[in-house]
Formats: sequence, C-alpha cells, structure tokens
Amino acid sequence: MAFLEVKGVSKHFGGLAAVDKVSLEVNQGEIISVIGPNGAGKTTLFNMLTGAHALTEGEIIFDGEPIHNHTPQEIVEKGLARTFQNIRLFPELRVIENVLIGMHIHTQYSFLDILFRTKKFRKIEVEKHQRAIDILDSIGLKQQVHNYAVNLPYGDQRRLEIARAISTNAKILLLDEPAAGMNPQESEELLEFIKELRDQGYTIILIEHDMNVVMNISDRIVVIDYGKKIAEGLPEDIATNKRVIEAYLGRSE
Amino acid sequence: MAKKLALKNNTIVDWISKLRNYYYAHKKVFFIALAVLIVLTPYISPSQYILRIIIMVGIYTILALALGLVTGYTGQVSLGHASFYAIGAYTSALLSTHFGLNFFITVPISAIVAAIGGLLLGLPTLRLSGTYLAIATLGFCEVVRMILLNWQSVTNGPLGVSKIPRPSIFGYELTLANNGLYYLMIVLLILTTACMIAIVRSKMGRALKAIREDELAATMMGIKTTYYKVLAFVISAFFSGLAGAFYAHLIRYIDPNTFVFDTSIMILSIVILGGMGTINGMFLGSALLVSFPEVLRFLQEYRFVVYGIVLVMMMRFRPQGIMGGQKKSNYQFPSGTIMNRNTTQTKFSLSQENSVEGGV
Amino acid sequence: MIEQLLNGLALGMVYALIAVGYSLVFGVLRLVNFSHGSVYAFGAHMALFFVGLQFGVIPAIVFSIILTGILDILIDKFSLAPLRKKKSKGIAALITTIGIAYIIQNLLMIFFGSQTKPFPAIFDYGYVTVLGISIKSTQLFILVVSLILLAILTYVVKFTKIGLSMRAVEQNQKAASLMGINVNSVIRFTFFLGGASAAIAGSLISGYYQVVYPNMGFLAGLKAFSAAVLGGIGVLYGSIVGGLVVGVSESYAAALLGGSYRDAVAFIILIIVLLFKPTGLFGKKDITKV
Amino acid sequence: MKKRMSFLLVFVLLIVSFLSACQKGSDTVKIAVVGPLTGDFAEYGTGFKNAVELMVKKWNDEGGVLGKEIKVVAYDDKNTGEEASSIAEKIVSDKGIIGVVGHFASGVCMAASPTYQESGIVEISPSASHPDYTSEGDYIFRNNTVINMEAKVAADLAIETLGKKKVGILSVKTDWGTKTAEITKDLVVKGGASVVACEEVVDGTLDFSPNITKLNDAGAEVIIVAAMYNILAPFATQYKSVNPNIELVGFSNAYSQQLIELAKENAENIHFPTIFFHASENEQVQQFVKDYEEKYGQMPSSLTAQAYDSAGMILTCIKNADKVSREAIKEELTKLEYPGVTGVTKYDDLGDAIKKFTKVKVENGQFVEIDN
Repeated sequence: MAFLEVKGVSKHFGGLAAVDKVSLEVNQGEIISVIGPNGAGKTTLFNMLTGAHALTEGEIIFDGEPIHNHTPQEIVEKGLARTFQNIRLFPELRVIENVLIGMHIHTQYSFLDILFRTKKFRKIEVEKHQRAIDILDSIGLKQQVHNYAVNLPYGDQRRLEIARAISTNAKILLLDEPAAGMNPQESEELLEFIKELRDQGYTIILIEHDMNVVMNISDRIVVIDYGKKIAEGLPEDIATNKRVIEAYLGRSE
Repeated sequence: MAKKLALKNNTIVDWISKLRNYYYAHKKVFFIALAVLIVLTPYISPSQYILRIIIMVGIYTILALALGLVTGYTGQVSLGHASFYAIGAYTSALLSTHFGLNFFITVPISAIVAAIGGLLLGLPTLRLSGTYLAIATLGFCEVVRMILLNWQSVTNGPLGVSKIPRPSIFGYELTLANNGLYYLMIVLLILTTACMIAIVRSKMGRALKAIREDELAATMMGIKTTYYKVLAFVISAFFSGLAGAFYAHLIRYIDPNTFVFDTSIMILSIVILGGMGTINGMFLGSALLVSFPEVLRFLQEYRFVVYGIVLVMMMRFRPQGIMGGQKKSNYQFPSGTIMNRNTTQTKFSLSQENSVEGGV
Repeated sequence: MIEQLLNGLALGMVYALIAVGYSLVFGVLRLVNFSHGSVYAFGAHMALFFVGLQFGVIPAIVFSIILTGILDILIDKFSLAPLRKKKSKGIAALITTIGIAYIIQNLLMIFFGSQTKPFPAIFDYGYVTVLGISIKSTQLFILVVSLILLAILTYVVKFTKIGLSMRAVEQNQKAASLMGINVNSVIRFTFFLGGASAAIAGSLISGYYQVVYPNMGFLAGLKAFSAAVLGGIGVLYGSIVGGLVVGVSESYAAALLGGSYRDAVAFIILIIVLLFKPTGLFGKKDITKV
Repeated sequence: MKKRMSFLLVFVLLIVSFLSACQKGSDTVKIAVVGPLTGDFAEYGTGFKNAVELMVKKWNDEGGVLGKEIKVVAYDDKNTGEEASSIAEKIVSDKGIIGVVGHFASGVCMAASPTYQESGIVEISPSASHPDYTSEGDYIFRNNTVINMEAKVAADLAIETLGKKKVGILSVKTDWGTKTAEITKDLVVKGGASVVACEEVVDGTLDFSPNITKLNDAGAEVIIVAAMYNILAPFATQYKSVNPNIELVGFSNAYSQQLIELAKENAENIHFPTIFFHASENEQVQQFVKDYEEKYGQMPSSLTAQAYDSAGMILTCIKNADKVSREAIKEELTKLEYPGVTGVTKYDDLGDAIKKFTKVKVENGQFVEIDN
C-alpha cells in the first residue's frame, strides 16, 4: 500500500475533462515531480488532492484513508499541505504570524482558555511561537520575523509559503512551481532546501517547469498532457521518452 | 489645488506617524499615567456635561471594539450593528421596567439576547461576502427597527420605554452626579477591552486576521472560516448588546428612532478612522468622533457636511486609519519564548517535531 | 384591488429608475454607490429650483438631468477615481460613497431648508380610462416615461459602441484597457447615466406626489437598492423587474397589513433574496479562480 | 498592566474641557432654546429659536428683566435623545441659564427632562404631547395642547360643526400620532358618531392610495388626521382626487403656512382646533404676527407661537418673583396666568397647560375663524 494512492481521478468542467483518469502512487520519503505543458491540468490535480475541487470520478487514498471530496480543512489535518502557484501568503500579517496560522489546526486550547488566558493557553502559545521561530530559523528567514509578508523579496516569500506548509505538521508537501521566477542562484538554494526536507522524512510532490531542478531532484517524474498521464518513470527514462518530447516540442507531422 | 492638498496632507500623515511611534516607544509610562487619570477624571472634569461626553465616548468605544472584531479583524463589513445595540437596550429597559430586575441581572441577559440576534444574522448571511453581506446587515437593522416600532404590545411601539431605572448596587443608586455611572462604564470598558485583547492575541485572532487577508488560503491552512466568522459576529453582538443595555439605563428613555442607520455608520466610521485591526485605534476613533459634534457645535448645520468630508478625506489619504497599517514596533512574543535557541540537533525533522511535543 | 396594482406599478417604475443607477455603477465598478439616494434627492431639488426660476416643468427636468449627471461625474472624478488609481480596498470606496451621501444631503438641507416643499404636478388630467381601467394620468405618465427611458438605456447599453465598452469594462477592466478602451471615461459615462436616471426618477416622483424634501433619497434609495439586488445587481432589465416587484409588494403590504409595514416589506424581500439567491433573479454567479 | 488604554483619550479630554469652559456673566440672564436645527425637523427647531429671540428682543427693548439684559443661547439636538441629554447636561452646568424652552419631539424631551429635573431648572416644551412627559417632575412644563382636550375639539368639529356621522381616522406612527388616534376614537364614539376605519402610516410616507382606498370603501365622510402638514397636505391632495367632497379635520401642529402652500386648493375647508390664530383681532397676536413676518419673512405657525409664549412666561416669572433664580421661576409658573398669543395659559398641578381653543378652517387659501 503506497503512502498516497491516486486511482483514476477525473475532473470535468462542463464538457472539458481538465483531468482525465489519472492514477499515480507516491511512497513515503519520495520526491515526485509532475511536469507537463501549461494548462495540462497539473494545478487542477493539486486542487483535487487538497479538496479545493471535488472529483468527477476516482478515489484518493492517503495513508490508508480515503480523502477524496473531503473538505480542505480535513485534508490538511490528515497531513497534506500545499503552496500556491501565485503566492497566497497573508500579506499584511507578520512573517511569524503566517507560520503560526499554519499551526492553527494543532493549537489545541478552547475558547475559555483564550478568554481567561489559562496556564495551558500560555504554555501552548509559547510552544507554538518557539516552533515557529525554529522553522523560520531553519529556512533562513529568522531575521525577517517581525517584517510583514508583503515586504519580503520574492524568493523569501516562496520560502515562507513552504515554511507555512511545514508548520501544519504535514507529511506530504505539495509545492506548486516553487522555483517559478527565481534566478539560478536562488533555485539552487531551493534545491538544497527541498533535499534537506526529503532527508528529514517529508514526502514531496512538485509541479515545476525548471528542468534543471526537476531532473536532479526527483525520484520519479509523472508527465501530464491535456489532462492525461502520458508517462511515468525515472528522470533518465522521461528525458528520452518520445511521447514526452512530442508533448513539449509539438507533434512532428 | 490637488497638489497643494497632497503636500499639506503628507505633513499631517508624518505628524500622525511621528505621534504614533512616540506612543509605541513609551507605552509603559503612558498606561500608568492614564490609569491614574481615569480614576480621577470625575473629580477634575469641569462639569457633568464633560463627564457625560466621556461616558458616551466609552460606550462608543465598546461598540467600536465589538464592530472592530467583525470589520477590523475579520474584514466583514457590517452596516447594521445598531440593531444589536438596540436589542441590548430594549431588552434591559423592558426587563427592568416590567419586572423590576436589577441592572446587574438584566445586562448579562440583554447581552446574551443580542448575541442570539448575532447568531440569527450571522448564520444565514455569512455565506455572503463583501457588498452583499453589508447590505444584508443593513436590511436586518431596518427590520429590527420596524419590529420595535410595530410590536406595540411588547415594545410600546413609538411611545418608547420611559422611566428606565438607574443601575443600583445593593440599593445604592449609581447616577451621573455621584460618578457611579462613570465608574460603571469604565468597568464595562475594561471588561470588553480585556476580552478583545485576549481574543486577538490567540489562535482565534490569528484565524480572523487570516480570513481577512485571504479567505481561501486560510481554508487551505485548515481554518473553518464560516465557524470563525459566525463566532466573531456573536461575540460582537454580545458586547454591542452590553453597550446598549448600559446606554438605556444612562439615558432612561429609548424609542425606535434612537437606533437608526446613522448610528451604525457612526460606529463603522469610528472603527475606520481609528484604524481597522487595532484595539487602541477604537479609543482614539470614538474619542474624536463623539467629541467632534460637541466641539464643533458652533458649526450648527454645517456639522454633518464636515463629518462627510472627514470620511471622504480619510478614505483617500489614510484608509488604514490613524492607528492602522503596518507598525514599526516589533511583534510581541509571548513571555517565555527564547529567541535564539541554538538547536544542536537538526532543524525541524518530522521526528524531531514529535519529540518537542512529548518532551515539554 | 386593481388600483393597488396600479399604485404599485407606478411606484415600482420609480424604484426601477433609481435601481438602474445602482446596477450601472455596480456592473462597472463592483461598487454599491450609497450616495445614489442623495443624488436622486439632488435631482428632485434641481428640478424644483429650475421650476422656481419660472422654467416650464419639462425644461426644468431636462436641466436637472444634465446637472445631476454632471454631479455624478464629479463624484467619481474627485473621490472614487483617486481610490481606483491607488488600488485601495473595496471598503474605502463604500465608506466614501456614504460620506458623499452625508455631504449632499446636508447641503440640500442648508440651501433648500428642511421643509416639505410643493412641486408642480406633471401631466395631471385626473382620470383616464385605458383598456377599460381607470388610471390616474400621472401614473400613466410615469409608466410610459419610465418605459421609454429604460428602453433607451437598454438600447444604449446593448447596441451602441459606448454600451459595448461599458460591458467590456464590466467583464474585465484590465483587458478592456488593453483593448484601447479608456476605462475612466467609460466609468464617467456610466456615472452620468446613473445620475441622469436618478434625476428623472426624482423629478417624476416629485411630480407624482407634488412634494419634495431633502431626505426623500434615503429610504427610496435603500428600497431601490433591494430592487436592484432582487433583479440581480448589474443586470439592467433585472432592476426593472426588481423595481416593479418591490413597488407592487409594498403597495399590497400597505393595503393588507397596514401603512406601518410598508417599508419593512422591501427589506424583508432583500434579506430573503440575499439568503437564497444572492445573485438575484437574473444575476450570474461570478466564479473566483483559485 | 492588564488594561490597555490609548493616551489620546486623555488628549481629547483636555481639548473638550478647554473649549467649553463656561463664560461667567453676572449682569446678563440667559434663556436656552433647544430643538432640531438640522435634520428632518430643522424647520420646527428654527421656528422655536426665532420665536424666543423675538420675545427676548421685545423684553430687551423695554430694558430687559429686573434691569438685566437677556441673552438667548440656542442648541441643536438633531431631534435625537442622545444629543438632547448631552445638551441638557451642558445647560444645567452653565449657571447663567435660568430656563429652557425646548426640545421638539416628546421622546427627545423625555430623554432630557430627567437631567433638568435632577438639577432643578424649568423646561417648557412648546410641542411635547406624550401623556407622561410632565409627570417626570415639578420642573417639567409644556405650553402645548393636551391631547385629550384637543382631540375633544377635533371630534366636535367633525361631528357637530361638519355634522358627519361616519368618521375615518388617519394617524402617523409617532408617539403623538398613536396616542391621539387612540383618544380620538373613544371621543368620536362618545360624541354619537361611528369610527368606520383607522389607518396608520409611517412618518415620511407619501403614497396614501392604499389607506385612502380603505377609508373611502368604509364610507368615511370625514377624516380626522393626526399628523403634521408634511402628511396632511399630500393626503388631502390625493384623497380629494378620489373623493372631492371628503371633509378633513387636522390638529394644531399642522396649522402652518406650508400646509396651504403644499396642498393649495385641496386645503380648502380643512378644519382645525388651534390655540393660536394669526388673523385674530387680539392686538397682541397682530403685533406678534407682524413682527415675525417682518423679521423672518413667513407667517408663524402655532408651534412657533407656543415657543414665543413659553419664553414670555419664563421672563414674566422672573419679573413676578423679582429675583433671578431657577427655583423662583418654578414657583411662579404654577401661580401664573399668562395672557399670551396662544390664549390664556394657566398650569394645573401636573404642569400641563389648560387652554381655550379657537376653531379655524381654510377658506380660499386663508385661515378663517369659525364662531362655534
């Protein structure tokens, strides 16, 4: 039983099949990259995994439990967190607050604890703040703690989004084009950072266009074109696969 | 003219931010001085008229804090908060006049009845967003006013409720003359402020702010947005009802025309002028906007034209309000957080995270 | 009961004329223009002012239409356009329009005094029988004039070049400006139409009841807004249907339940519509992309 | 420090107290007049202010009172209870002010009167009509018709003078309107006629067609309208277009020039009970009407006249008591018989004025007295 099983999932918008019977399996600790031309249905697949879109058909089993068509809140609680293609941080909130919000689901105290600021409340608050600082320290954003998310440079915002996903205690991270808009030096740092995440035991599913990042970080690659899975395998096989080249470079009639 | 206006204007903006930073830098000193002053105010205020204005400032601060939770922190615009103010006032007035219940019994009941009103309004309308929600709350307020006007058997309709008794503790009547009402207002104000600060500085406060900033991202982070929006509405209605109950006993006569659309807009303007998503902004906003008509009484009929102009200018040149927007001062960590803990072992591995949980 | 229906229809037509103003502005800017009620009152007072200068009733109304249209353009130019330029939050524009409503209403009270003033009846020839039903000539006048004006308005929006650019700006402001449409001037034209239709409504209602007072805009504005929402805000013919429904139900409520429930009806309809079908009868759902 | 307060609360406190430091003046006597100078009822508040200023000018021309010059202090309460009670505090704390003419709507008066009563300053409202307004205390008076007395005259007009048997009632949904309608109903039945229909409208209503249809279908021959001119005028216009020979009876607060301006020919033959009749032969009334029209350019309404007399009464009390004290005024008022423009005013122990009514009707655009 793989860690995450996606069985024949489809999503139809009216007549159009944005995602058409895609199946794939992800094992614990793996890095899977999902590639394909723009508009192939990659982000839609992510939306289906995270509960943003309901499935037209198919099933998603995560760690043995079905999660398809569950609410985004339930899916995050099960341990599947995501970042967004166009960054969706909380702009006018502080960096530390963005990370703390990721921890919302695991901050267990009641409304009465809040009102009377009980010892339990204060202990958990300190603990959560402490963990938030550790996470921010680990991704090199510690000195930005007081700054507002909207003021951060682009690269830092990307990393803050990943830090926020980590803070939800997720087991699987869905990174939607994390390297988009990054210069080579920044995407190199990102590469290292994702490798460290994998070493810490995180399972990562990546949507990415930067072939340099994809080729040397992924354990396996899944290729999607027009909503269908047209190939799956090791980076080397995918690089030489005829159908993949056609999908990218166009049919040679 | 616009250029000159802009020039004149950013001198105002600089002046405001300089003042603000000075205030944040010397917070401790201010609060001690303020506490002493609050206790002595009734004795140093030149007349009961001033004392009454300060009490009204206090009431509108409570209302602004309540509305601030919904509009300032959660970003949901409500144009009908006068309805909870009215529900609180009428419940307390009717209970005390018909059943002769003491103030300290009728007030909590009125606040709870208002909170139920908040639930009634909150549940169905919070699926709506933005403009639709604003209009629904406005409709709700007009309907509440119609009920108060037409349900003659209970609310006495247009005749209103008169001779509402003064609050009394063990028979000792609190009136304006013996400053009892003033201290009662201060107690209610402290209670509301403490609750609001507690809520804002907790996971609920952060969840509300997340909903304001980006509701979809908040959902993706596992926040049950509808639950928190309704909860914010109910809490806000509770404190608005509290303010309404106190107001009824202060003024001793209420009728449906006391709680009109203008009242809701007055509360909203205080929240916006003071600064959305702040606590001390509410005090400042209500102090300015309540004393504004009194101080500018000599303007007679031009008063409300100036009032409109202030709203328009505020929105154009400083929409985040006086105290709102990004603060220069640092984020306040809960006491006990160690900033630079040299974590020997690796940073945040899945396993390490569990040990921290278990260890402490 | 036929008489109530006629009253309702006449009243409904006036609400429709005001509601159109809300729909036009909302369509183009996704903004509820709270000052619209006071602009309606301004239009009525301008007509009264010109009647006072011994102009005939109809020329007075025409002047009022132009003046009120210009007023609406100025409102947009000096208070809403800068906000658009600054990309400020939606709430800022909402509060600005409330501020403007306060300014206009109180200036009207200062210059015209708060008394209820007489306004000459328009087209008042007592009763006229049309298709067998006796109907007040003023009511007939309102029905006919409103239908003509709403037809013109729909024609402008549907079939003219400026109408096309208005609909383009409504769909997507950025794309419209890329296509060379001067978005600001389209918005200004929309405000002109909004102001003009409010002035017509103001003059017609004043002619019908022969009464003008500064605060006439507040309640009428709110009811017209609920009509706009009922019909589907942003949809022109929706406002007309919404206006008629609100007008008729108000008349029947007043007849059956009694005068004091008249205003509550409009708000109850509003809340019911918002709860069950926020987009209204003809509105379309706009989906937010992730 | 658990509670966090903004230092600016203190800052504002200073400007407010600084600005309103009260001016002490020993050789002047101040009368306060309070009413809505802005908002829907601004015309009534302004009417009070004009009337009191006119009366004070008259007294000042004759050397003021007890040799002291009289000054008028006017406040705008926007006809809301909240502002009214703040102003009441301000008036009470200004020792120079010895009497208050004011507040317009009953509700607003009742919001302010506890303050006047607690600190002991006479409040005469020219327009409050809520039955338990004067029961607030012995400092609270009104120079306005008491509802049941006025309703009696209105009923007589409808039944005796106009000789109608089927009576309809239209009332505005304010405290005054609802109460008046209630009392009028019983009086009409006692007077031997029948009340065929009762209609209520919200203030600011313009479209009366549903109400007219009901009243007309019930066969009403005369309608007693408990509302101000802003409702009576359009109602008359619309009803006459449905049933030209309907008779209408109004109340004294609708007795004003605006009614005729608004309703024009439809105002013909509307009957009124009133305590102020501007064309009466009484020389004092002629003088008042002339002065008022000269100074303000329009004919005074009955409410304005009642404010005029209220100021007159306060000043007369000072003269009779021969000393300037709030307490003295209250004592003198209960004993006073004041021949004013609104007839002779004499107070009962509750603080309500017992007035003699004159019956008036509109005839070719003029108010004309009818000898009852």
